[in-house]
Order: sequence, then structure tokens, then C-alpha cells
Amino acid sequence: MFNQKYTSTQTQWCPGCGNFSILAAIVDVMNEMNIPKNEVLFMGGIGQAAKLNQFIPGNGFSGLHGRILPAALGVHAANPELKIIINTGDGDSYGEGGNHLIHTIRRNPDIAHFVHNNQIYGLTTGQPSPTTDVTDGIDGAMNSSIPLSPLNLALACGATFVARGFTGDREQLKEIMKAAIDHKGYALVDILQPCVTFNKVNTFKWYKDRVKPVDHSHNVQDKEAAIKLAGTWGEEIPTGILYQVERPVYTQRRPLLSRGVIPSREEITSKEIEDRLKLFI
Amino acid sequence: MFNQKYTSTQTQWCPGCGNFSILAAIVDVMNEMNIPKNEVLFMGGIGQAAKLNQFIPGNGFSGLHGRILPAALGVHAANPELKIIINTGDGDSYGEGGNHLIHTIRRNPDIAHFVHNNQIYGLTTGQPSPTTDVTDGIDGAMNSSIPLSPLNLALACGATFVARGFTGDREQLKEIMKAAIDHKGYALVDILQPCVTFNKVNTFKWYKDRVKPVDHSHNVQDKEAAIKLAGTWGEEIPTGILYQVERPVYTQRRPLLSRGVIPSREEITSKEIEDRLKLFI
Amino acid sequence: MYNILIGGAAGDGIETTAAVLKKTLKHLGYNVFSIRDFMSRVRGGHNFNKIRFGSEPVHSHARELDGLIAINEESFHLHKDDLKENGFIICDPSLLIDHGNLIKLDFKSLAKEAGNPRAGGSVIIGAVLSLYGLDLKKAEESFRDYFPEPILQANLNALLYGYRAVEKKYHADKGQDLSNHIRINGAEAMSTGALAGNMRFYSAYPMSPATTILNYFNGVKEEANIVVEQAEDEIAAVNQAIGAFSAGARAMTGTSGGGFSLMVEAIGLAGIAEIPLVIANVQRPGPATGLPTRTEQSDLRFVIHAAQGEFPKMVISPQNHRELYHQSWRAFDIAEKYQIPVILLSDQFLADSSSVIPIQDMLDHKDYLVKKLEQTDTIEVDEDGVYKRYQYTDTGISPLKYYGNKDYLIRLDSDEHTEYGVITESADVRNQMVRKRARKLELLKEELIEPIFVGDENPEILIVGFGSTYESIKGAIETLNARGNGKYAFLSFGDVYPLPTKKLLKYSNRATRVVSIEQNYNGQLAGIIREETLIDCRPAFLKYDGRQMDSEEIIAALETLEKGVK
Amino acid sequence: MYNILIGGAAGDGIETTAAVLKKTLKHLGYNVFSIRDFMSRVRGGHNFNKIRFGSEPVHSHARELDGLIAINEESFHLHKDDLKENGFIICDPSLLIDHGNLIKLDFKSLAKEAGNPRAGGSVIIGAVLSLYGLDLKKAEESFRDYFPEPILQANLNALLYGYRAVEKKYHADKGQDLSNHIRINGAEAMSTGALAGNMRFYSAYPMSPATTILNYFNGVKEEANIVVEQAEDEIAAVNQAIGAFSAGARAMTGTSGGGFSLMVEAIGLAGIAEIPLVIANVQRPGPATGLPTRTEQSDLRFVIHAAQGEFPKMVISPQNHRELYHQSWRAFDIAEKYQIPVILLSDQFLADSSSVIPIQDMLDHKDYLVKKLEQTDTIEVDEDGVYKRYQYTDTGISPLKYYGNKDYLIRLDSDEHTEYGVITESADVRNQMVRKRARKLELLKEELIEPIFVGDENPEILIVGFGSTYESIKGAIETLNARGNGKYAFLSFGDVYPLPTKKLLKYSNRATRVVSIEQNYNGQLAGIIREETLIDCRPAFLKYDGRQMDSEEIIAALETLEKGVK
Ligand SMILES: Cc1ncc(C[n+]2csc(CCOP(=O)(O)OP(=O)(O)O)c2C)c(N)n1
Ligand SMILES: Cc1ncc(C[n+]2csc(CCOP(=O)(O)OP(=O)(O)O)c2C)c(N)n1
Ligand code: SF4
Ligand code: SF4
Ligand SMILES: [Mg+2]
Ligand SMILES: [Mg+2]
Repeated sequence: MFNQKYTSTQTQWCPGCGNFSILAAIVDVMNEMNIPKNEVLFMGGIGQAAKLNQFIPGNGFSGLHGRILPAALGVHAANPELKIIINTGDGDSYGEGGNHLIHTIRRNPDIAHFVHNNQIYGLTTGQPSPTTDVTDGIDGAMNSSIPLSPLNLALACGATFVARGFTGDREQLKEIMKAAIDHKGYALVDILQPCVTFNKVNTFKWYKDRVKPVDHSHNVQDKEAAIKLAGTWGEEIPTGILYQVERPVYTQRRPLLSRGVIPSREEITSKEIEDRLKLFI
Repeated sequence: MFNQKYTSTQTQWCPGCGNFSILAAIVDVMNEMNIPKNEVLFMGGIGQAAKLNQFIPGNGFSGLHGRILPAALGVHAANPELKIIINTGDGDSYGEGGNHLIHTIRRNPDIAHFVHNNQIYGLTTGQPSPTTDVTDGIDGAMNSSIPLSPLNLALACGATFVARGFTGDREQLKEIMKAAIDHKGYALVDILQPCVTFNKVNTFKWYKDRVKPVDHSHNVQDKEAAIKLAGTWGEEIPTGILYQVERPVYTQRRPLLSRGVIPSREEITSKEIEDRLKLFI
Repeated sequence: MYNILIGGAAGDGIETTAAVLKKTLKHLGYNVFSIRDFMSRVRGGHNFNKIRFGSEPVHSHARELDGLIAINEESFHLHKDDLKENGFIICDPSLLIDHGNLIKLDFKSLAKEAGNPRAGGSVIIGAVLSLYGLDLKKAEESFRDYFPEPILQANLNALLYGYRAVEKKYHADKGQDLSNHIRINGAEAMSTGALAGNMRFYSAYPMSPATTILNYFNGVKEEANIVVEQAEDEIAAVNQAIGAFSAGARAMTGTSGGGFSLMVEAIGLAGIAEIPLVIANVQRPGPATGLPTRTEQSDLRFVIHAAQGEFPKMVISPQNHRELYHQSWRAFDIAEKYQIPVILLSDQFLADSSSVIPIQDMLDHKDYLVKKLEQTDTIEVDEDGVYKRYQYTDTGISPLKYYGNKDYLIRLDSDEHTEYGVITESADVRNQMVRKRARKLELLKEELIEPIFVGDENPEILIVGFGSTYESIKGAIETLNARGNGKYAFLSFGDVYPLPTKKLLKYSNRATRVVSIEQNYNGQLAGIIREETLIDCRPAFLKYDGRQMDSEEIIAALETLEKGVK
Repeated sequence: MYNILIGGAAGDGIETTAAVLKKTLKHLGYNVFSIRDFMSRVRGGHNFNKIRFGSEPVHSHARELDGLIAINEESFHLHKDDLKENGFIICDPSLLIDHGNLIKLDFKSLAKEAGNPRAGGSVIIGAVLSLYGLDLKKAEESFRDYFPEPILQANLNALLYGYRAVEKKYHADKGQDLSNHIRINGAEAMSTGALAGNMRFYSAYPMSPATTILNYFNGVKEEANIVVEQAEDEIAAVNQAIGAFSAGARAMTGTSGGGFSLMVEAIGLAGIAEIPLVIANVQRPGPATGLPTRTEQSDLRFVIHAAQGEFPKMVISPQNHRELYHQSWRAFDIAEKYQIPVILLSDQFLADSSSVIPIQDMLDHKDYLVKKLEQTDTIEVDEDGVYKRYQYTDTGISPLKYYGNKDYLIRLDSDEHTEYGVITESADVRNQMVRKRARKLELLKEELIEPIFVGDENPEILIVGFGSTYESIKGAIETLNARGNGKYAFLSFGDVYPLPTKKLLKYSNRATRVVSIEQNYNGQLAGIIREETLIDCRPAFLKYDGRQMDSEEIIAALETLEKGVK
């Protein structure tokens, strides 16, 4: 048997990048949760964040920029026993992949999704992303538009787990990650991640000065409160699990999967082939 | 000069289809608003709803299924003097075109968008759309997922005009349409439209029994209240303008357009060509 | 052989009438071939079904009509010229139609009398059966099978009233025992073929003329033990299928040209990550929205070259319903053996037409079996458990495993990668990987299915074609050869990329001329043949109006061609 | 001619050093050609710039190095074998490098001394200039131009310290007066060419190696009076551009293969709705994510056949920076005259390399002018004011108007449509419209630009190539012909689809053999030539490791070929 401990390899990130904290947190979380490596699949699209699965020796799938959610749904439908953990960037999942985000949320598959939200396109060297903070002035960044609140978007689409993390609070991040992985359904974790090279506005300090873990009194089933917290972005930025409820998950809504069948293990028989044709007599 | 009155031609819809009311309302509204025909462009994607522009002799653009919003943005950027009115279906704009919806809202271009929400894919003969009502059970329709609340989605993305109409209330619909066309910015009007052929659940009667115009006391600038109204879907379905605020529009955020320049009328000169090259000496 | 057309507006119920008539004819022992011609609208316009039947096998449509059932006047005007001299016309007495062969049938009143105003179609069926003197009792059996209890009796009455309303006018050969035959349309043939190929996941976004596949799978998903996913768009559909196949569930997605366009990027993902994938492109005339409910063969070059970069893929264009079945079954075996995307190029004509086929022809799959890979996979695993998913091998095929096994971990990658699936920028690895992938195509070339040959072994003119035109071209050259004591041969390509060339080289050597017949404007197959073999193949007949060519048109075109030559 | 390489990790500042050195050399009167070779990461890895300069024009890169500036040890090891015998190596004294020609330059300390630890690049530049005995005063002028005030003095100091740190070692020809020359990279050449073509709208989603175009336009949007839109995805980008052009603003979108894949459907929209469109595909090696920052010519077939259905489009693969400028200018004139999509097929090599060109060569656009349409547009308007946007004409070109005019209304349509732009299902209209659109391509064929010819008028071997390999192949065959008293000729295609064939037919007739040299695996151009002309053109040299071929490799390949032949 091979080494069952989760580790990381050398990365391709800039020194000081927030992605290191996320990688370290994931490795810790995985070791602490003790899920056999062969039962876990790390998936990503394309971007600095999405490269994360390249730096964990284990099952990995680097798909297309913006398109990892449908690929993950396909894997999940073929073999729901695999635990899927996705890492992508804000450009990947909120820009190119926006439509898949909406509709994956609606399906509520049992997948944990960590978005490294550095509010910038890192790998393509610094264009504004949908979450880039811009003012209402003329073309503050390359293209100013009303910045997207990904967590509000998720809540509007009926997400069952919505959280915000920060690379500067490793312990909280790990807690959130564990809860996301444990959550039955699609769990979106938007992680504030400083990009030291291209985002000179939302620096580590900028985030550090603003983030504030949500009160323990916050009721994670209170959607109105969650919407308010998700939309709070300014002097204060609340972090933590903002919303979590139970709803039927994907596998419960699809007939074959709801019977516990693993499609990837099914084999058709000659009899079935013949019987099907006979229906056309 | 040609006939400046708006009219409609024979349609391709089923007798009894809610689309007739929408077409009639638009023709009325356009005549009442008296905007010269050559200053108006009717755009649509592909679908029963999207065909609407085919039935109004005038400027028309039938683009691709799901992709009319970016095409409209391009037209708008090239010539902001044109008044753009878009008609699409729920499948078109909330399914295939979901990503463009999110990001068009963020740009807030001065475009009126009427979505004929029959909660079904009409032209492809009856598959469930993102807004199809399904239960939490196993595969009620073809694919059950949490139904999308398009107006909540729009509000979450920062939309500046969000309304719900119903084909059974022509007067209200016309008022909403006029306000949407007058609105400075992107105006989303979700119109409950019975599909007599394929949607046997959300019939005219079903809607009729539920719709209720929002109270006159409703403050359209109150986002929280708007979110609540947008999310109300059951025994009662509120109709009317749910939310309307002013924010900088697209043309105010792009340098050239903010100076009032019409890009489609610009011509480059030899001197400009030469001067630009000289910058590379 | 008899050829009957039922025409009317969308919403007039002609689809149901046609369906019941076809089922009944088959039950009466007739081979039936039918096509659908309809507009891209839910109501109104002009639609029709053509039903060709007889005691002999029939696999193609024809222009000349033995009967015309005109639900409205337009149907009469549009099709009356195709009617044979002694052909019949059935229509409602209220229609302002004047013709010598008119049979005025008040099917609406008769249906009301029968107990259901919507049973007009059954009246018409009764009339047709009576015209040919067919067995009413047997027809009733078929009705019992089709109609649910609450409306059965009214339809049986209607059948009877229609039967009684007209006299026998024609002779029909005796029906055969077709209890070992199935009647199947293209969408069903492709879908059931995929199920036979152990497909477990189907994802799609509705798009004509491919929606019928989605509908079929959705209808059978519970008993067939498959997952059917209606995706938010075609990009999602194809990425879902790739995800599913990467995890070991044989997966397919289906669409038409516009949706296929959106899948292009992901085909490259399947290509470089070497994830098997089956895509059905049911063609319709383009570009863009084009003619949504009509037919064409104009996506050939497009699908062959779909996606940036270079990687092996396969394109198969099945020629008829039987081929559709076997080839979609085989597509999965090819896809998984070679770890490549396989594209099934069908079209609206095939998808929406139906024919009667001996069940044994479907069950006998031996000509379509894929050779077992003679390669001993030694799976190399590193200390972390990651195995050489992209191991260099002589065949180019690396050992394929799926996620979840305890013995190895797997890394798949859309970037260029090492044997272990790790991103690389090494020029050396790049060269090796490009060549490794390319070798797979070389191997595949060794087990291609050569085109179907028809006609004269020593032809003057060799015709080439691909896909759905097979039966019509075959019919045409058989007729021509019968007239002129031979002269034509025909090669019909099913496997079309990579292009099998053995028979082509053999027969083109014997022929004085090689020409193509295609359902597109550019003569795309001719171009591919020029590129691949330097044979100066030029189109002889191209059709691109959205209507499937029939044998008569082809005969006319070939006769013109001959005149031009002489 | 001198060839210097600067290598280091991403983030080491080699881009800035190279930029300043190139600018300075140009200012000193040297022609400069430079290439960028970098990895798909923001930090680390191994990147380099090669700078080739001299008093003669230089338009290609070369392997052999006159100097190597190794910022880290890896750079030394990777490139030392390319160093000429008496070439120099500049590196930091701390590096563990051993070589006879080493110049240890403590540029970090010197930079600190100079007043800015980040001015190490300027120290190195000083040293290089000194090695060749170049004019320090002139170099300072160039520095004054480049560096903003706050860091200027430190960099001037650094330049001086570097200059003083080494001795003159080589002779350099005197610089020329290049004040009438520009130095421009491919992204800039394409962008400024588009501006010259009156482009008013550019939409894109970032994607290497096309992002530099977006960055350029974004930087100049205010003065150039253009709208630049960063789209949410490439589908939006292309549909925006189509929308903008449909409303009269010349519009373009740019991307690389993956993004182009997503644009495919909309290309068909432009095709059937006859909306002009210009798309830049800056190629990188595929499939899928492939090698994001490297070069290849493997999208040729893909872009030619992109989108379902059939409709005219044009593909141009500019050969160098000058061509890039003129062809992207011309692309707009072609797109608008013929109302078709025009694809500019560039690649990472061209985009990221730069050369020095006489400004007059850029201003002189006469060889690229598009013929004025000799057609009197009688605009037919119906009673509602809608005009025949798709009027049948002899040329296939219908009168093109834009929205907003008081005299006519316009209907554009992705479905098949009548002359007025109304959806139709008529077979007759369909036939007419397909032919009308196809006629445009026939007309376009009459004004194609024939390939550039180089070499022997009566060659034994005719080489064909397209796009960015032009300068390297040209260099190779000039060298070979000079050695062997001629034997080779070369046709370099810029217009590549439709394929201009006049020169090809002429020279292939004279040659005993036609071979292609391409930067892809399949020999795609050779295939197109076989298809279009039946000339048995086979690849002679194919490269697909992501690194641009140089003349030396081509010479070697051709020598091997010759041996094989004899
Ligand atoms: C279809 C497609 N379009 C564009 C790209 C280029 N691309 C690669 S990464 C990236 C954006 C990266 O931004 P983000 O997702 O935020 O990740 P980050 O690098 O910031 O972690 C883009 C646009 C691509 N690979 N594929
Ligand atoms: C890329 C693409 N995918 C699919 C289609 C097929 N298609 C045409 S209309 C339609 C859906 C129609 O539903 P909706 O938008 O709700 O409009 P409705 O007909 O209900 O008004 C679809 C899927 C298409 N034309 N293009
Ligand atoms: S560019 Fe930004 S996000 Fe990417 S590795 Fe560097 S710091 Fe991190
Ligand atoms: S199918 Fe439905 S939406 Fe379409 S025209 Fe008929 S009733 Fe209207
Ligand atoms: Mg990012
Ligand atoms: Mg709908």
C-alpha cells in the first residue's frame, strides 16, 4: 500500500501568496479527517488557485477553465462514493463558469467547493475579476461593473451551505472546510485570498483589518440574516459559515442514484439488450 | 417615409398562448410611447418567446439561443442612441444564457429585457426549464432541481430594475413595460406566461389565482422587501415593479461613451494612423 | 410498395395518426419506412409524414405517392403533383379541393359519432385499411395495444366507421410474419445501441433534432439503470459526460450543430486527458440556427477538425437504422479502448425516420466488435500511489483505470503532462506525448470498417457517399444498373474519419471516374478523399435545401452527369 | 549580428531588463529582433528573452548565442551549449558556474550602490554596452525616456557602474539612423493595425497569448476613441463584437484556441446573418489547456472549418510583424465588404516577439487595399420600412446598412431567412441563400494575396509554409541556395483560406517536389494543398514542441530530406 498521508509538493505560486495557506489547511484537514486517499478526488479548473490539485499527490483532475463543476457532477453521478473537493479561482467560477455555479447549486450535489477569491485574474497577470472592487466612477479598473457578491448569488439560487473564509485565519478556515466536506450537499466556501503580485488593493492587511468572524449567536438557518452577512462588504467583512440547511441532495433526486446504485459498476447483459429490442416489435 | 405605427404580423404561436398578450402589450406600449421605429431595435435569442421580434415589422435581431444579452451590449456600445428591447424565454435567459444575465446586470446597460417565463422549454416541446416548479421528490419532472428564482438572482447581482408581470393583467404589464423602457439601466421584467401546450401545471388559472399586484405602499428602493417579494412563490405571487434604483449606467462607466461619442460614427484619419505608429519609434 | 403522405398543420394530430398507422401496418405484416417533414413551430405551418409500406423490406423514401391524406388544403396543393395517376386523396368534405381521385371523408363527424372528437385519425386509418382491403381484426389488435383504456373504444369505433366509409380499391400483397422484426426510428436505434454499449450516463441540453434521444433515455432511465441529466447548457452537458466517463461510467452527450459548437473545447479536454467520450451530433442545416427541424450533412469537416490543437478522434456516420444501432454500440468500445472522443454523426432524416428490421440483424453484432487490446498493462505506481496514467507504450494506448480503486491514484490533466499526469513544459515530454496520442490513431486505422459496397464490380462510375444517403443512393444505382446492365458502383462510408481507403483505392482504380453525392453544398467528403488519397473526386450531386434526397433525384442527377460526360 | 540571451525565473525582472536593453539598442541605431520564452506561471520556473541585434535588418531568431546573461544557474546550464566559442556569460559571482568565458558581475551590490536594489538590470545593460563599446551617452537618453523620474537617477548610476565594470571585448558595426523606424511586437502590430482599420470595439476574455492585445487596447482606449470590453467569457466576447459590428462599429475579439472554441457557434451567426466580424486567434499548443505560453500552428484546419453548416469566411495567417499590421487592417475591409467573419491566425511566437521596421513600410498600405465593390445598391424597402438586407445579387453581396437610419429598418437573423430577413422554411429560398452566400467567397478569391515568394525561380524543391515560420524558412533557404547555387524556392502563405493557388500551380509545375514546413504535427497546410490542388505535398519538417523553429533546424531538416531523396 502507498502512503496514505496527505502531503503537498512544491508549488508554482509567488512567495507570500495566500494560496499557500489554503493548501496547508487542506492538507491538514484531510489528514485530520482521515479519509482514504483513493476515496478523494481533488478537482480544479484553470488558474493559480485551480492548480492546487497539482500540488497534492493524490487523485486529481485539472479540467477546463470555468468548467469543473459540470465535470465534477459527472464524476459524482458515475460514482457518488468519491469525495470531491474542488479548488478554483474567482475568475474561473464566477466569470467563465457563472452559469454552472447557478445550476450546480440548484442540483445540490454532495461536493465541497473552495473558491480562492483574490478578486483578480492571477494566472493571466492581473485583469479585474467579477469580484474586483471598483468604484462607481469611470473605468476604475479595466472594466468597472457592479462587483459580484458570490455568496449572495449562491443564496439567491438556493445554496445549502455558504461560507466565507480568510487565508489569514487558518483555524477558522479549517473548521469551515471540515464542515463543508461534511455537509450533505453542495458547499460553497469563498476564501479571501491575498494575491501579493497583482492585487494591490485587497492586501493581506486590507482583509485582516476588516474580517470579523460571525457571532456564535448567528443562526445559520436564518436566510435573511445570511443574506445580510453575505452582502456586508466594507469596513467589516463577516467570515464563517453564514448559512447551512439540509435539503435533498442530488443523489436523492435521481432515480437510479437514489436506489444506491453506483453507475460506474453496472454492466449490461445480453438478455437486457435483447429485451430492450423486443419492446420495438 | 414609411409607416411609423407599430403593428404585428401573423405569429407562429399556439392559439391561447400567453405570448399573444405580450406581443399586443408591446405594440400598444410602443405606439403609446411614440418612439420612432428606426430608433428601436427588438432583439431575441431562440425560442417561442424570442421569436417575438419576427412578428413586429421593424428593426430586429434574432441571435443565438442564450446569447442575446452580449449581442445587445455590443449594439448598445456601438450606438447607445438605439433603444433596445429584448424578448427571450426562461430557458434562453436563465438556462443557456445564465452567465450573461449575471454579468449584464453588473454592467447596467440601458436595455429593457422581457422574459416570457412559461416555466418550460416551449420550442423544443416541453422539457423543464430552470424555473419549472418541481417538488423535492425524486425526479418529478425530467430533472428535478431547486427551481430558480430569477428575480432573486437579479437582485443578488445588483440589478437596478426588477419586476414581475403576468399576461393576464395587460394594463399592469403595459405600465411595467413602460417603466422598464424608461428606466436608465438594465430592466428585467419576468412575465408569467401560460404555455397552453406544454405546461399543464402553471396554467392561466393557476397564475390568475395567485398573482397579486404589490401594494402601492411598497417602497421600490427597499431591497430587503424586494428580496422577500421576489422570493414569494406559492399561494400568492406578487406582481409589479419590485425594485428600482438609480446607479451609473454602462455608458457612464466607459470612457469613450461617457463623453457622448457614438463609436459607430467615428472614422480614423491618416494622421491618427501615423501618430499612433510614431509612438513606437 | 405503397407510399402514403399525411399532411397538415402542427397541432393537427398527424403525428399520432401516422404513428398508429405505422404500428398497424407493421402488425398487419408490412415493412414500413416513414419520414417526418416538419417546421420549427409547435402549431400551424405545414408538416407531413410519408409512410411507405409493402411486403418487401423497405428502407428509403420516395417521391411518388399512392395516397395523399390532406388534413388541410395546403397539404393538397403542395403534394398533389406527386400523386400517381390512380392514387387516392382523402380529405374532409369541407375542404375546397377539386381532383378526380378525391375521397371525401367526414372524419370529424365520424369521430364524434364514435365517441371522441379527437379520434379523427382512427377514422382515416380505417379508410386507408379498407382501400387496400386489409384485415380489420388484426388492425384492432394493434389499436388495443396502442390506446389506453379510456379512449380505446372510441378509437375502435372510429376505425370501424372509417373502414366502412370507403370501398376496397387497391390490391395489397399479403403481409408477412414480422413478429421477429422491430420497427424503430433513428433516435431509438441510436439510444438503444448506446444502451447495448453499456452507456450509464447521458447528459444533454434539448436541441432539435437531437431532443428525441434525450426524451428516449429519460423515458427508460429507471428500467435501463442509467442517469439522465438535462444540463444547463451544452458546455455543461459535455463536461458532465467527460466527468462521468473519467469515473468509469460510459457516458454520452447528444446535440445538433449549435450545441456541438459549444462542446468543441471539451472535446480537446477529452483528447489530451485521454478520457473516452461519445458525442452524437444529429445534423440539421446551418449555419447557426439555420433550419432547425430539417436535414443536412454539412458538419462533416467541422466535427473532424473540432477543437484547437491535434489529437486523435473518430467520426462515424451511420447509414441507416441498423447501422445506427451497431455503430453507437461500437462507439463506446472504440472510445474506451482508444481513450478518445468518438463522434456519431447522424442527421434529422435518420433520427426522425423509422424502418422495420429483423431483430436478429440487431442482435448480431459480430461485425462491429472491437479488437481486444493485446497489451499487457504493467501499471507503474509512484510512492504516493499515483500511477502512470499516460504511460508511453508502443500502441500509444496507456493503461486506463478509474478513480476509487485502492491500488492506485489517478491524475488527469487538460495541460500537457508527464506520464504521471503532472503539468510539464518539457519539450521532450511534449514530443513524446503528441506522438503517443497520434499512435492511437494509427492503430485505430487498422480496425476501421470499410465502406459498404453496392453495384458493379467493374464500374465506370464510382459513387461515394456517407451516412444517411446510403439507402437512396443504393436504390438509385440499383435501378440504373438494372436499366443499363451495370456501370455504377457505390461506396457508402460509415467510418469516415479516419477514412478507410482500401476499397476506395481498389474500386477507384477500376472506375473511370469517382464522384460524390452529398447532402451539403461544398462536397465535403469529396474534399476529404482528395486530401487523403489524391483521387480527383468531385461532387456529382449536392443537395442542401433541408430535404433528404430520394432515389429519383439521384437518378436524374446521374443521368445529367452522363450526358455532360458524353 | 549579435545574439544575446537573458534567462532567469519568472519574477527575476528579466522582462524589464530585456525591454530596456532592446529600447536602448534601437536608440543606438541597431535593428533588434527579440523573442520571449516563458512558462505558464507568475513566479519561478525558467524564462528567457533572446535579443538579436545588428546594423542590418533582422527579422528572425537564431540558436547560437554571442552572449548569455544567466540570472540563475539553471539558465546557464540550459543554454551554455548554444554559446559560441568566444561568447560571453554574465552572471552573479554567487552562482556556482564554471566556464572559460565567465564575466562575474556583482550586479546586485552595484545596484544597491547605485541607489536602488532593483536596478540590477541596468547594471547588466551597462556591462553589455561596454562589452561592445557602445555609446554610453546615447544609452542614457534612452534610459531618460524609459524610467520615470523617481527611479531614473539610480538606474543611470547603475548603467554607469555596469559600463565601468567590464572592458570592451567585441567590435560592433556602427549603428544606423533608425529614427524613422519603429520597434513593435506582434500584439502591438496587430492592435495598431486594427486601429488603422478603424476598429471601434474590442471585446475579449483574458487568455494567453492573446491577453497582450486586450492590455494594449485597454491602455490606449481613451486616446484611440474605442470601447474595450472585458467579457464574462469568450461566448460573450464574440457575441458582443457581432452586436457592435451589426450596429456599425467595426469590432474585433481576440483569444487563443480554448476561447476560440467557445466562439465557434457565433461565427456561424456572423456567417448566416452576414454580420462582419474580425477574430484574432493567437495560437498556442493544444489540445485544451496544452502549453499556455508557447507557440504552435495547429489550429489551421480547426478555424477554417469552425462552426456547423457552410458559409464563407476568410483565414489570414500573417507572416511577420509588418504583415500583422497590414493584414489586421485589411481584415476589417474584407469583413465589411464581404460581410463575413475574418480570422486572423497569429501565434505566441509572433505576438510576443518584436522587430524593428521602417515606419514607411507600415504606412504604405497600398498592397493591402480591398477593391471597392462595383455594385449599385438599389435598396428595396417594404411598406413597413424594412429593406432587403439579404437581397440576391450577382456578387452575392447584399447592400449593407446599419441600424438607426431613418430611411430603412433592418432585420438580422440566425435562422435561414428571406431577402427581408424574415424566418423561412422555403426550400427555394434556402437554395438561393446558400448560393448567394457562397458567391461571396468566389468573389473574394479574385482578390486574394498570393503567397510571398522567395528563392530560385526554377526550383528543384518548392517549400510551402504559412504564417509565422516565414522569416526562419526564408533565412534557411537563402542560406542553402547560397551554398548550392540555388535549388529551393519557398511560398509563404498569408491568405490561407480560401487558398490562393496561382503561384503554387506555377512553381509546383517547375519543381520536382513540393514539401511543407509547419509548426504542427499533422502537416495541415500540406493537406489543404492536396485537397485544393491535388498537388502531392507532404510535410518535410514538422515541429510541435511549443518552441518556434529557427533557420538552423530547417536547414538540418532539408539536408536530411535531400539525403533521403538521393
Ligand atoms: C476558455 C479559457 N479562457 C481563458 C483562459 C485563460 N485563463 C487561464 S487562468 C484564467 C483566470 C485566472 O483567474 P482566476 O480564476 O481568478 O484564478 P487565479 O489565477 O486568480 O487563482 C484565465 C482567464 C483559459 N485557460 N481558458
Ligand atoms: C445552442 C442551442 N442549444 C439549444 C437550442 C435549441 N432550443 C431552441 S429554443 C430552446 C428552448 C426554448 O425554451 P425557452 O427559452 O424557455 O423559450 P420558449 O420556447 O419556452 O418560449 C432550445 C433549447 C438552440 N437553438 N441552440
Ligand atoms: S499571482 Fe497572485 S494568486 Fe498567483 S501565485 Fe502570485 S500571489 Fe498567488
Ligand atoms: S408551445 Fe407554449 S409557449 Fe410555445 S406557442 Fe405554444 S403555448 Fe406558446
Ligand atoms: Mg483569481
Ligand atoms: Mg420557456
